[in-house]
Amino acid sequence: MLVLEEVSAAYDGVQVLYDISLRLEQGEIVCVIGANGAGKTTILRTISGLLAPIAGRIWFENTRIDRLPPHAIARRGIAHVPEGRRIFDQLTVEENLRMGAFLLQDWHQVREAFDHVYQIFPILFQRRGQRAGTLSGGEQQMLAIARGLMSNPKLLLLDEPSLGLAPKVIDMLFEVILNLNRLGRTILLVEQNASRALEIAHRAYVLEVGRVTLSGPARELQENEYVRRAYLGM
Amino acid sequence: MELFLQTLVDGLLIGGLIIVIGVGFSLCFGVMHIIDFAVGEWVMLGAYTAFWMVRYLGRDPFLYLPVIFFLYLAIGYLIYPLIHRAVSGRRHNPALMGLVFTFGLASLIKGGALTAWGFHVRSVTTWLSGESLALGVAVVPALRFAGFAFGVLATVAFMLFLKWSKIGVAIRAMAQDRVMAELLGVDTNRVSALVYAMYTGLTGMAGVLIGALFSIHAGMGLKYTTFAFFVVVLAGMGYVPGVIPAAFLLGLLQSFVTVYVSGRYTLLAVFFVLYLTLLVRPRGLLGRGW
Amino acid sequence: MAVPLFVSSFWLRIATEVLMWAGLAQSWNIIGGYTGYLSFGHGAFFGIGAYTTAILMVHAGWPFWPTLPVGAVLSVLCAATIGIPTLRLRGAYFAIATWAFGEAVRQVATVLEITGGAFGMQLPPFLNLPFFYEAILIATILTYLLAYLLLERSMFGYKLRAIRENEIAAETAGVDTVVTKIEAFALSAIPAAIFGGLYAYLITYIHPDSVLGPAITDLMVVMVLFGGVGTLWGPLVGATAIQLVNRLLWFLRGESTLYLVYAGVAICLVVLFMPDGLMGLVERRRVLFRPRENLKALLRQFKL
Amino acid sequence: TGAAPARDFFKVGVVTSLSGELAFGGNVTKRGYDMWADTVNQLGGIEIAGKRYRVQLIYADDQSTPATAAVAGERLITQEQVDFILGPYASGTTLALAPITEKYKVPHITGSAESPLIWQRKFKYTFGTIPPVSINAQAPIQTLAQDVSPKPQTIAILGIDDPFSKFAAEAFRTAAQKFGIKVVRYEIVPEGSDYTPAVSAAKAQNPDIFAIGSHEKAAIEMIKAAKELKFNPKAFVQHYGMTTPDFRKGLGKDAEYVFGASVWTANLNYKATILFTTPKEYAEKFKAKFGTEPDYTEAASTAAGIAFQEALRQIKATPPLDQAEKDALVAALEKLNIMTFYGPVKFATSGDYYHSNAGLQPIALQYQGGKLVEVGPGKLALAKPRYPTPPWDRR
Amino acid sequence: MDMLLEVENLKKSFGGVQAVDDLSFVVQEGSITGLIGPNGSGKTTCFNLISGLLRPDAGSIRFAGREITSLRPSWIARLGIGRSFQIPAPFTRMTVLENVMVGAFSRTRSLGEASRLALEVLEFTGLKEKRDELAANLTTADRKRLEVARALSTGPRLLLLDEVIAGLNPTEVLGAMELIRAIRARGITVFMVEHVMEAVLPLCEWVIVLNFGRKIAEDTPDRIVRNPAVIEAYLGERFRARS
Ligand SMILES: Nc1ncnc2c1ncn2[C@@H]1O[C@H](COP(=O)(O)OP(=O)(O)OP(=O)(O)O)[C@@H](O)[C@H]1O
Ligand SMILES: Nc1ncnc2c1ncn2[C@@H]1O[C@H](COP(=O)(O)OP(=O)(O)OP(=O)(O)O)[C@@H](O)[C@H]1O
Ligand SMILES: [Mg+2]
Ligand SMILES: [Mg+2]
Repeated sequence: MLVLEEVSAAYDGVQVLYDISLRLEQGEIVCVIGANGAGKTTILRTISGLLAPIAGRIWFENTRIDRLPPHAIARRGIAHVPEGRRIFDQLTVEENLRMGAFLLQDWHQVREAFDHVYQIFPILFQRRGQRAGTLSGGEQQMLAIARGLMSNPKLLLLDEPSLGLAPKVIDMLFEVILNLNRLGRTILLVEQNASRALEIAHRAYVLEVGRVTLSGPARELQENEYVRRAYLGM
Repeated sequence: MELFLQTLVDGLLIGGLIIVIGVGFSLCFGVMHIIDFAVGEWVMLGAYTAFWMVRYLGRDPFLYLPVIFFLYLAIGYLIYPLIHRAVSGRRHNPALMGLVFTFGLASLIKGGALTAWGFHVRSVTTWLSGESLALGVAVVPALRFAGFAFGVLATVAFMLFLKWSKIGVAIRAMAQDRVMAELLGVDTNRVSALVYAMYTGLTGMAGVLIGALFSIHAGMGLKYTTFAFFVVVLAGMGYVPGVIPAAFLLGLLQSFVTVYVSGRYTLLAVFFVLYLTLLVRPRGLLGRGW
Repeated sequence: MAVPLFVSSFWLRIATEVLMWAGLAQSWNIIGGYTGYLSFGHGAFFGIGAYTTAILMVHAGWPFWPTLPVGAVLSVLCAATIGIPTLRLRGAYFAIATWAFGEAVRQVATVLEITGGAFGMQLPPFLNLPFFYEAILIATILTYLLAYLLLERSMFGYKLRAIRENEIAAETAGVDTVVTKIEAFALSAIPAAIFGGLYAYLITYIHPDSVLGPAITDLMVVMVLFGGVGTLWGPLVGATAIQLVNRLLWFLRGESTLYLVYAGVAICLVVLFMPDGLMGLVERRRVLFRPRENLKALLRQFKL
Repeated sequence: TGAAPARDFFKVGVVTSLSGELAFGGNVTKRGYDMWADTVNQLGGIEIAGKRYRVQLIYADDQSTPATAAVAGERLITQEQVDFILGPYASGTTLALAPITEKYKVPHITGSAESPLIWQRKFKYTFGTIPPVSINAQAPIQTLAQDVSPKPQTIAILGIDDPFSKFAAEAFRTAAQKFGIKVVRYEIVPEGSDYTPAVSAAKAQNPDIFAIGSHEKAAIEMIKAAKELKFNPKAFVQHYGMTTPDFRKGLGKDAEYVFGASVWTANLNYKATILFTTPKEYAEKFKAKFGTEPDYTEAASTAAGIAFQEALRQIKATPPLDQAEKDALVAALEKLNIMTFYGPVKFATSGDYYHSNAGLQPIALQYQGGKLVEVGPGKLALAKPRYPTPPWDRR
Repeated sequence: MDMLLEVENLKKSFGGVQAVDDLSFVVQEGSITGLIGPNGSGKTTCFNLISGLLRPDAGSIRFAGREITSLRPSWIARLGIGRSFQIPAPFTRMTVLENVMVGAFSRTRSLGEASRLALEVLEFTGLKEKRDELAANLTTADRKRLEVARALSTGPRLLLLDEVIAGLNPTEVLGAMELIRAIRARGITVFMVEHVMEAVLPLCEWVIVLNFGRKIAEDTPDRIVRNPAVIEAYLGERFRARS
């Protein structure tokens, strides 16, 4: 479904990704783990078009999408829930969600999407008229994910969704991710919380200083001695 | 008392017209952080366009309001990519580069108008010119009232559009986080161009009314640039609803200072209030600007 | 220093003008270029200088020279007054505030009695062109010397550039950014005022539109942009090029209000395609000829 | 400056605004100067002691700024070595040029600048053919005070803050005081402001006369505002502004009944001998050449050339002029007293208006039936002033 | 040891978000103290309050016994608090040396002296070789070094380091730890925000833990990693298993 071929990326001439190759099949949860600053976020930014790769190709459903502007990539069915929530805090919860459904043309579809996310996150329904900036951190994270779901994307890119959330909320969050996947969503998950991520993922990549150093089924990586030491703290 | 009321009415009526300029300008600033030095020149161009259309096609200038709106909408849409280039890319101070660019644009438009149309003073007459309504003891010039009504209606329509339409929500979202809006599928460049185009369209239309009310000449823009600046600072930069009280304040300030102090001190009073605002409430009267 | 005697007084006048604009452009460059805060009302300081000289000479009977420092001091005070509220804010506020200040000063000059209001003022004529040439030459040299010593060769210049690059970081590195910016703004007002005084005495007639009109600021901005923002020689290059072209076009006639169009197009093009001005082109060449750095950058880029 | 090379024609420098804000007016003076030079040259040139010398006009644009006017003067005098200079349209540029002509001792006549400030400085080498606005703006007030009944009792004056308009407003006030009309409001407002509040304030005083000291643009806006406010004084008074075509076009039928002033119209019956015999002849030739009717500025500019021509003839100077001849030319101009199609030209040699044309009589005008008609003062009237002005809806 | 920095009942909110909530702690002179906590728990905000970039809503900050609450950042810098930025903010169009000289000017007015001081700091931070590079051309690791160098150039008594280790590879991390120890050896107190526990635990003598803007614990590193509240809020269950 999504294929990265030897992708390299740089900020202001400083290279941070080196020849990243990565692939995602329909219906998979794939997670990328790695240290702070390894370049996980950068991978997602390159996929969603926020950063043009300096080399390499990206394919989504057999069409090349590197070089496309982000909105065009979003139009093809990739939703990026970025690091740090980035909700529109002056807008109400409902308006935030409507922005999520920006690409939907049909009024019925929008209604359905609303019903769907309110069903997943009932708390958002209660808060629908509230200015998003006044939500608690956890609620904001849920809103950010819900907003990403509104466009009914084929592929969901999640960047550290558990960041700053209370453990209870994190548990629920991973539950939601699993559920989404069961409903057929393909998910690329970037997480600091490697152990939790590996638990729900099918496959995983380990990123170190901009390079993929290990990859394979999540189960195998969980057993891998190096991974256990470096990322799972065992 | 009669004079007081008349002054009040004069001030409010002019304020209503200034709103139109302020709203587009403020939005343009709020969403794209572009301060358009050419705002007055768009007013001037709108006025001239109405003049030439009346000259060659006859009929009432008000008939051409929609035509002029779409004409300047198109022009703004076409110009925006240049502005975008000026404010993006690897420039040292993108926001200020935009300021300088529109500064150049203003000079270009003004010089072009002077060269093409000379220093003649033109005026257009509408079916409302010279008519007036009585409001108690005060006289309400019909044309001014039409301008006022237009200003208020255009602004209300515009605010409703921002509040309820899909693009409107996208515009407000973009004002907060452009990148996120882009990730959600908003073609931010196109929407920016659209915002800029709406601003030029609205301002061009305001120009028609202003041209009908006053006279039309190439140098008329400067004053409206002053007004637009004053209004956005007072409103709080980029805070669109603040434009309404700010514009009325400006209108009233003008009429009261002219009548009760002296017309010579009107602009000075405006500048003084601007300075005071920057000094004590830099984020606008309502403290909502950025 | 000596006036080239063989030069006709016409050309001497042109040279005087070019020098004056070079100095004025540099004065704008101090705040707009080195500090990164665009002053769109810089012409006001020029006008304040011009009016101070005129008022003191006409109404108080002062001799010429002592009027110049008075104008400079007044301009510095005005700069501080404008700078204190606005230099705390974002650059856009400063741009608007200075613009409003420029317009306000023009209004004041039009309203007051002492400035002759809309009638303007006539100064005692002293039509000794070589005198003005020398005076303006000295003033310009001093302006550039000041810029060189203060901005390129002292702590102050480093602080200004740090502010331009990243104000918050500058602040935490111990630069009192507000004070430094106000100092820079006040400093930039001094040459402008001095040239204003010299100009008033040279032309002998001043009017709010002629010494406080927006055209003065416009020209300063265009010259600096064209030459190269925030460089020592940019303003000189820009002012010379533009003033000479302007006079040449004038000399060859065929000119009309199109000069506004030219200025506008020039600004737009420079912003779009040559944001570093003429000096930028020179710089870029120099960079091209730094083989070692370029090679290193290339190697890094291709991770060889 | 050294001696100019020998030539058989006069080099005449012209400094005026061909670009910049005053380009419109600058071109008006240019037409007047061209009219003079072309007519003279058609006749073979200026006749001096039996020989004819052609004139060559050399233009230098002052870009509507004083600084450029000074450079322009410098260029014409030192580079082109002109014999004398015809001056700019506006007072500001004239005030920057005059010190230059003074320095090089070159005679200079302006056919347009009319600010009293120019004459206060008493420049020896500078002359002007138009009387200062302070004198001639009084004409309509005088007419209203003396030639209509019942005599208006009160006046409100609204002036614009530029030298020309402010002097006009002051002239209205002086005249009103002189003729016993009470000034109930006197206000100067800046150019380009919204005039409605100021007009409202004037209306609140309910004056008989509403006088507007301004160029045509502001006059149009103020009269429009008056109409909208249903302000209906017995007379609207303006001065030069109302004589321009823009004024007429801008106001349409609302221009009707407005009073104004001028120093020259094509209907006057002056009899002259030099170049043109009557105002009518001038107007016809002018129209044939430029396709428009001449106004007083064009006439005055042509008259400036005629003044030089006459003075040169009197002193019998031939080109190129040396310094002695230039000084003699100035002396001759000071003594000049001639009748032209433009009226008498005689430069004052004392008083507040030193070297301005003291020979002319200002005329009061009024729009009647879409035409400008001479209505006073006194014997100068070719028609009766229409007074009072009827209400707006009955015009 | 003396208390170099004392923070009392500090509060700061942004709109609805209470970023720092009634926070009190002290930093001992001569120590290396760590500030940790989940993302968004208010660590950077806390640094911004101390260095004067933000004004607290309430509370007080004392430095070396002197009240510094709400002083201008440049004053605070000159009083002896240097700081680095989480996202490096070099003066991009100036050289490395010039970047550091800007800070050195708060110690001297002379150009020569400033450049001598700056060179010394560059030598110390290992950037001397790159002194003539434009800051824009530095790599991430060098940018972080430059952050530290610039913060040191003002001659601080207290250095606030905001995630200078994050983003470095393992060898670079060791180098950075070396540098931080050397800084302390010069008598400069270090107060650092860091997520990289591999660096925080060996370096710091004392660790303060924030969550939702509140202090939930402070202790020595070996006890912090066993603190249930910290594990719950920040380190996670897995960390307990490891230690
Ligand atoms: N906008 C930027 N400009 C310059 N450098 C950047 C930028 N964003 C990230 N970097 C650098 O790129 C490298 C990779 O960053 P990235 O954000 O992809 O890491 P990450 O793996 O997502 O880390 P984290 O776990 O902290 O989110 C880091 O060294 C970072 O400093
Ligand atoms: N300028 C600001 N305006 C609004 N909210 C802010 C601002 N700065 C910080 N915040 C909010 O305050 C909270 C604390 O942020 P802070 O940057 O201090 O976190 P942190 O502990 O440094 O996190 P990290 O480890 O991710 O750097 C966050 O919720 C953040 O969104
Ligand atoms: Mg990341
Ligand atoms: Mg932080």
